[in-house]
Amino acid sequence: MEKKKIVIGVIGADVHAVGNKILYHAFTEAGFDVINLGVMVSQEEYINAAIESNADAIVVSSLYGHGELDCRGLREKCDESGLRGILLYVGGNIVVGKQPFEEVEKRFKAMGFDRVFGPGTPPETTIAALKEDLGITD
Amino acid sequence: MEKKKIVIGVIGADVHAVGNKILYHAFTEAGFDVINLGVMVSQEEYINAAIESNADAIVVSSLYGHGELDCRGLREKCDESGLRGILLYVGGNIVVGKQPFEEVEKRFKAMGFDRVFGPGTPPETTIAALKEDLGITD
Amino acid sequence: MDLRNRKIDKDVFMASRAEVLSQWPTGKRVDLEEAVAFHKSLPEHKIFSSKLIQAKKAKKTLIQPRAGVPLLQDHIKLLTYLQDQGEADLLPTTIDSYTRQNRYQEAQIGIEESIRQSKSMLNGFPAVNHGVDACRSIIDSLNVPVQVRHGTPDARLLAEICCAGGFTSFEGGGISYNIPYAKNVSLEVTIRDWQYVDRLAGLYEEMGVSINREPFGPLTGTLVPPCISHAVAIIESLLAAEQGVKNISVGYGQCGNLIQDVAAIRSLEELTEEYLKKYGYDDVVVTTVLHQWMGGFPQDEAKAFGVISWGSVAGALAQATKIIVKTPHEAMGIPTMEANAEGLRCTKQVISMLADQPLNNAQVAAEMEIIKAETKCILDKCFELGEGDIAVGTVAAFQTGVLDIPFAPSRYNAGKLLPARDNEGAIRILTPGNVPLSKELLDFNTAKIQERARQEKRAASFQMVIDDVYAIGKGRLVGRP
Amino acid sequence: MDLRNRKIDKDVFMASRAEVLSQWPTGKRVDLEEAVAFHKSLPEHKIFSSKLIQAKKAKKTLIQPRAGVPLLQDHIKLLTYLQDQGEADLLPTTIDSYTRQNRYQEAQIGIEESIRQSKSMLNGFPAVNHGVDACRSIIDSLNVPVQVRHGTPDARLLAEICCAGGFTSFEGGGISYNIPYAKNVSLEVTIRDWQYVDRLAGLYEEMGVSINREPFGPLTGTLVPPCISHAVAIIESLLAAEQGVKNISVGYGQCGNLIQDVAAIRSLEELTEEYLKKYGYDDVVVTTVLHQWMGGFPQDEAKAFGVISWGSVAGALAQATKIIVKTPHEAMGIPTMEANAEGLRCTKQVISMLADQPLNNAQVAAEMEIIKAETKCILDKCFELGEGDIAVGTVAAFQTGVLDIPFAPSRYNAGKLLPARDNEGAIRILTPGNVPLSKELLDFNTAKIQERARQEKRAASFQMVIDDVYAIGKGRLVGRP
Ligand code: B12
Ligand code: B12
Repeated sequence: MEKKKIVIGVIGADVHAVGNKILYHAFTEAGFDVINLGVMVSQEEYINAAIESNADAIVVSSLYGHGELDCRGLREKCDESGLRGILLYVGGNIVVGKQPFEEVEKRFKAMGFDRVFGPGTPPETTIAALKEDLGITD
Repeated sequence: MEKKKIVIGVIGADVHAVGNKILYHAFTEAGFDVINLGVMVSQEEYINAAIESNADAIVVSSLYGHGELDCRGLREKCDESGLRGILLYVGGNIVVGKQPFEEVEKRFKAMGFDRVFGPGTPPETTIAALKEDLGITD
Repeated sequence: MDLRNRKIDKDVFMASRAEVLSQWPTGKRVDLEEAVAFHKSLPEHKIFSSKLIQAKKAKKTLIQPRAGVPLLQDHIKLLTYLQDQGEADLLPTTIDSYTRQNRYQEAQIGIEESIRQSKSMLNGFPAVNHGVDACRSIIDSLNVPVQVRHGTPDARLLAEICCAGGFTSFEGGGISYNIPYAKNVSLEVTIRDWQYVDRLAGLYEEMGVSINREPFGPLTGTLVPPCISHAVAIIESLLAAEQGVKNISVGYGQCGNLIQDVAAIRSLEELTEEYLKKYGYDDVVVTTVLHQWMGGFPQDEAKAFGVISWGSVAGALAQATKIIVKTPHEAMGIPTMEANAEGLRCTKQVISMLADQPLNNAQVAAEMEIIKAETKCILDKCFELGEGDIAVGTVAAFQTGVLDIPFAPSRYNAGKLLPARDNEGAIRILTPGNVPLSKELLDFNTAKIQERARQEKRAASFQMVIDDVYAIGKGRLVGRP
Repeated sequence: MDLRNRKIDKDVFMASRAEVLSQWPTGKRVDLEEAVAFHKSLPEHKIFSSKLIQAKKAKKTLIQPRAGVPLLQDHIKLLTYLQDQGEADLLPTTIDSYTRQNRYQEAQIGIEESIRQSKSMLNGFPAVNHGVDACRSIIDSLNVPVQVRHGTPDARLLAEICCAGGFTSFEGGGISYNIPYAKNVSLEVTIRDWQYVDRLAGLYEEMGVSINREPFGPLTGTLVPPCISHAVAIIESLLAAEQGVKNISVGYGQCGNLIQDVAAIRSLEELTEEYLKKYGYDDVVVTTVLHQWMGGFPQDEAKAFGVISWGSVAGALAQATKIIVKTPHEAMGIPTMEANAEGLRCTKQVISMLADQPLNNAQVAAEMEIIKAETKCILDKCFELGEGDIAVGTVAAFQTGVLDIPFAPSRYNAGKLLPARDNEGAIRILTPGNVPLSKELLDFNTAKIQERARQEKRAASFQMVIDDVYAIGKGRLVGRP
């Protein structure tokens, strides 16, 4: 079977590079074709990379707290750019401070993310979710 | 002026001796005549010592958590023994666990204690209270 | 009464058992053979001695909380929580203070009041009142070894019920559960009563069931110089070994100066092994226990975490076999189960981070020499006073103040020794009373405290001792003016 | 552009100021003379340099949190709380990430959204948007010195506004606020921009106002070997001194092995002083900063307290001049003010208990020698590459991977060096890339990691590095399989 393609990166003015490097490593090991945009990625960069590579999913990281401001409108822009229905994940420390996860999840789902993950989610969890959503069976 | 007499001790099956030794030292330094009964003092021992010495106050310590059981009825026994109105203080870790102090205070006041003190009350606070209640002016 | 450090004759022991077991109705249920069978049915991971031996070999540090509430189901819930959410390697059952004083009637009232008020009215688990089967249901419900921790001068009935109840470790000793925990009980009596407990443990041992025994190391928990607590721990080890105990954990309460604490744990293990060998007990396994700071705690929980961590550091760097863990509620009262688990997890984090970096250096070695020399001065004198019999010598040593525990409530303790911290925070001897240190060692102690006095521009006095008692609670180690 | 480590000519500097101050409307308000007058009106206890010098003399360790929220009144409330309830000796003003990227327009939206939603939508205080007078009201409201902490590659306007705003310390440097904090910004540019900041600080210094400068020690906070962060700290100190800075704090992020951490802080101070003297800067006061563990934290708060305490231990035993404190919320998000104060109080308790017992021993001395030798290998090569000019040499060193910071996001960083912990948890170099350690030192590093590999029965590989990245978050120091 062809490898599934995913675009990853850390959104906004965020420079937290460690998790991104590890996710790249983990997703690649898990058999995905990974386009890693690194840190400080703008919404346009995700979209362009996804269009260019014909990606199956965009996995957005945000660690530094501005996630809520940075992520707004990404789903709408995807829709406008012909990426209607593309799988959108977000994870990391996506809001400022320690907030009840259910509320945070609700807000990001309302923004159009398919799945929302809390602080310190291990790569295995994300990989399992991707496999499920992209219909990969081991 | 004659020195005021106070009876001190640690009630019940309680063996916490450190605070008692220090209180003895501090009260004596502060000019009181102190009858120290040490640890493991029964209600009867306090009362007998107070009668014998014609004391002005009984200062009960309880650290180990059984204070509530140990202190019950002390006021009534004082009344019966002719110590009606004697000043009764209690302090230390007088209940089991970390409980809101206002509630604890209320319970012990209802038992007839004139003043109730929370964990780690410094000797200076107790001395100031005693001086006020016994009408001592420096 | 003719006290001697001699193994109690089995017939004599059996005769006194009958009386002990009749002290409270639950005693009737105790049946040695049947109890041994219960113990033999336990899997290895529930056996204290085994887990300690493994840890000692692997140089691993285990963690154990204190915990006990009056009602059985609550108690099991509490311990289960500490096992699962606190990551405890070993569990306790802390006994309430009425039981410790053999006041079973009052303990009964405490149980009933606790039920009525739906709130704990006792500061521990009254094991005697609950009896053998209740104890076994504790053991059955958990996956790690459970120890009885208390502070009972006469613990004969408690030991009978708890050993029959399947506990595999029993804390205490004739000195360490008397002098800090009683006012009016003579040492002859408690040493004898604890010979009974040790003989009981020895009997289980003979029948193939190892019961770990642990003298209570920290004593009053308040500025006890290591040589004092070491002397007591070693004496109680010798007394226990004579009765047939084969698995002993010697304890020490953190003093707060890192070098002294590491040196204390190391020297405690070496010295105990040395004395046991010297007196012919060749097959006793000795492990060590570091108690996180046992004196007054800061009320603020964040600061309490700092104190808890510092104890964990000492235990880990010394590679103690286990650490007894405090909680962020320490200064306030018996902890909630959540607070208790927090203390454990904090400790676990620290000891895991430090597991690979034991502290070995010249300062530690030098301090070990001091502690050993001081302890030997005391122990040699005890043996001398007893004309070779350490049980007799111990009684005489307390009478004469050769053994003297600071801040103890017991009238059988001289209370003449005064401790104080030196300029680095190590606990030294300010006034020795009759504790027989050599002139050299006394001079060393005096010089150390003088160094501090000069630094603080005041004379060493009782005020310094008081300041030291309060210091950690107020956020310092040395009680500077 | 012709980069050199040469003091910027005053006229040249003044000419570029005009442009800097026009980058955002609040720049207009900056007036050097008037700002100097404001600084001179400050009492000594509000001045960073003075407090650091006193602490260094007294061998006292100060504590400082990180903290910043978008709205002025909230920010003042936060800092007041940390001062009063957190017992902070020094305070910060942490700047938000948009400001750090000079995206003042987005910062403005963040301020407005924060007002509208009554909740902080920015991860720090946008000082440029708020302007000089808002900054001064921060200084006026507090009783301890306040520093600006950020992560801004081009911090010229921020520095102008904050210095004029009365802050007496400014963190950052041309390397340490570029490589870990940016992706696409060239070192030539950031070094030059930070020469501007240092020149500004030097100008204040000439006018009698001392501004403390602090290179950001921990870099990516993730397994950075001490020699790497030391080399960067020393280079930035030399660059700052050349521009007239007289009070420098060099920092280091705790690695977790006690011996290495103590040795790192001590050697950092000694080496920085040595290099400053060697290059003719004789009147610079150097103090040290220990950052509590800067990598991933455990989510559990009790465990986080353990990590916080262990950092405090390292800082206290090393006698660092100050400790930058983490909070129990670290793994989760920007802390509440309560959690922030808890981290501080926990730290205060530990450092106070340890104040009197610095760690000095042969192991520390040996580790200091290693760190110094490694750092010198790197620095010597930098000077060589720059033909004696450290600014030029630094740019070349990054190009060639002679300086290489693990896990950095910048494309100007080679990213070939791989660090890993040794068997005691010290951070060593697994793959040096082009970092020019002598053969002897490389062999030492390799042998240390091999020792661990043998212990773990696996080859040293990238998996080991990953395991080490997660280790402390999972409750260990060394990421064992
Ligand atoms: C040292 C200590 C011990 C030592 C005592 C040695 C000795 N014989 O003295 C040992 C280890 C033996 C011990 C045993 C026990 N302890 Co204890 N112990 C402590 C500890 C750590 C410090 C006490 C101390 O010496 N403080 C220093 C002195 C100077 O302060 P203080 O005692 O608080 O007294 C001062 C003030 O409270 C005040 N004060 C005292 N009385 C009064 C009265 C009045 C009227 C006023 C105004 C003020 C006042 O003035 C004193 C001088 O400043 C405290 C916790 C803490 N505070 O950190 C627990 C603590 C008191 N112990 C406790 C318990 C439960 C026990 C045990 C039952 C169980 C156990 N852990 O083994 C046994 C009890 C045995 C018994 N029968 O009493 C609990 C009590 C719980 C509760 N109330 O909910 C505490 C709070 C610990 C805890 N959080 O669980 N303990
Ligand atoms: C190291 C670190 C830094 C380093 C980063 C170096 C670098 N360039 O990479 C430095 C010191 C430079 C730094 C800077 C800052 N940091 Co920072 N940093 C951390 C820290 C301690 C660890 C991050 C890390 O590397 N973890 C290890 C990796 C492996 O884990 P991870 O990043 O969480 O990623 C994993 C998972 O989250 C998950 N994941 C990630 N993305 C996604 C996406 C999906 C879809 C899924 C399912 C999973 C997933 O998988 C990853 C791999 O396992 C965290 C706190 C923590 N976690 O303990 C704070 C933290 C992230 N930082 C924070 C902040 C605020 C900052 C600063 C703004 C302020 C400051 N303190 O200086 C700046 C930001 C600069 C910027 N513009 O981005 C905050 C964010 C606050 C919030 N969200 O409320 C945190 C949480 C600390 C805190 N509590 O305040 N930081």
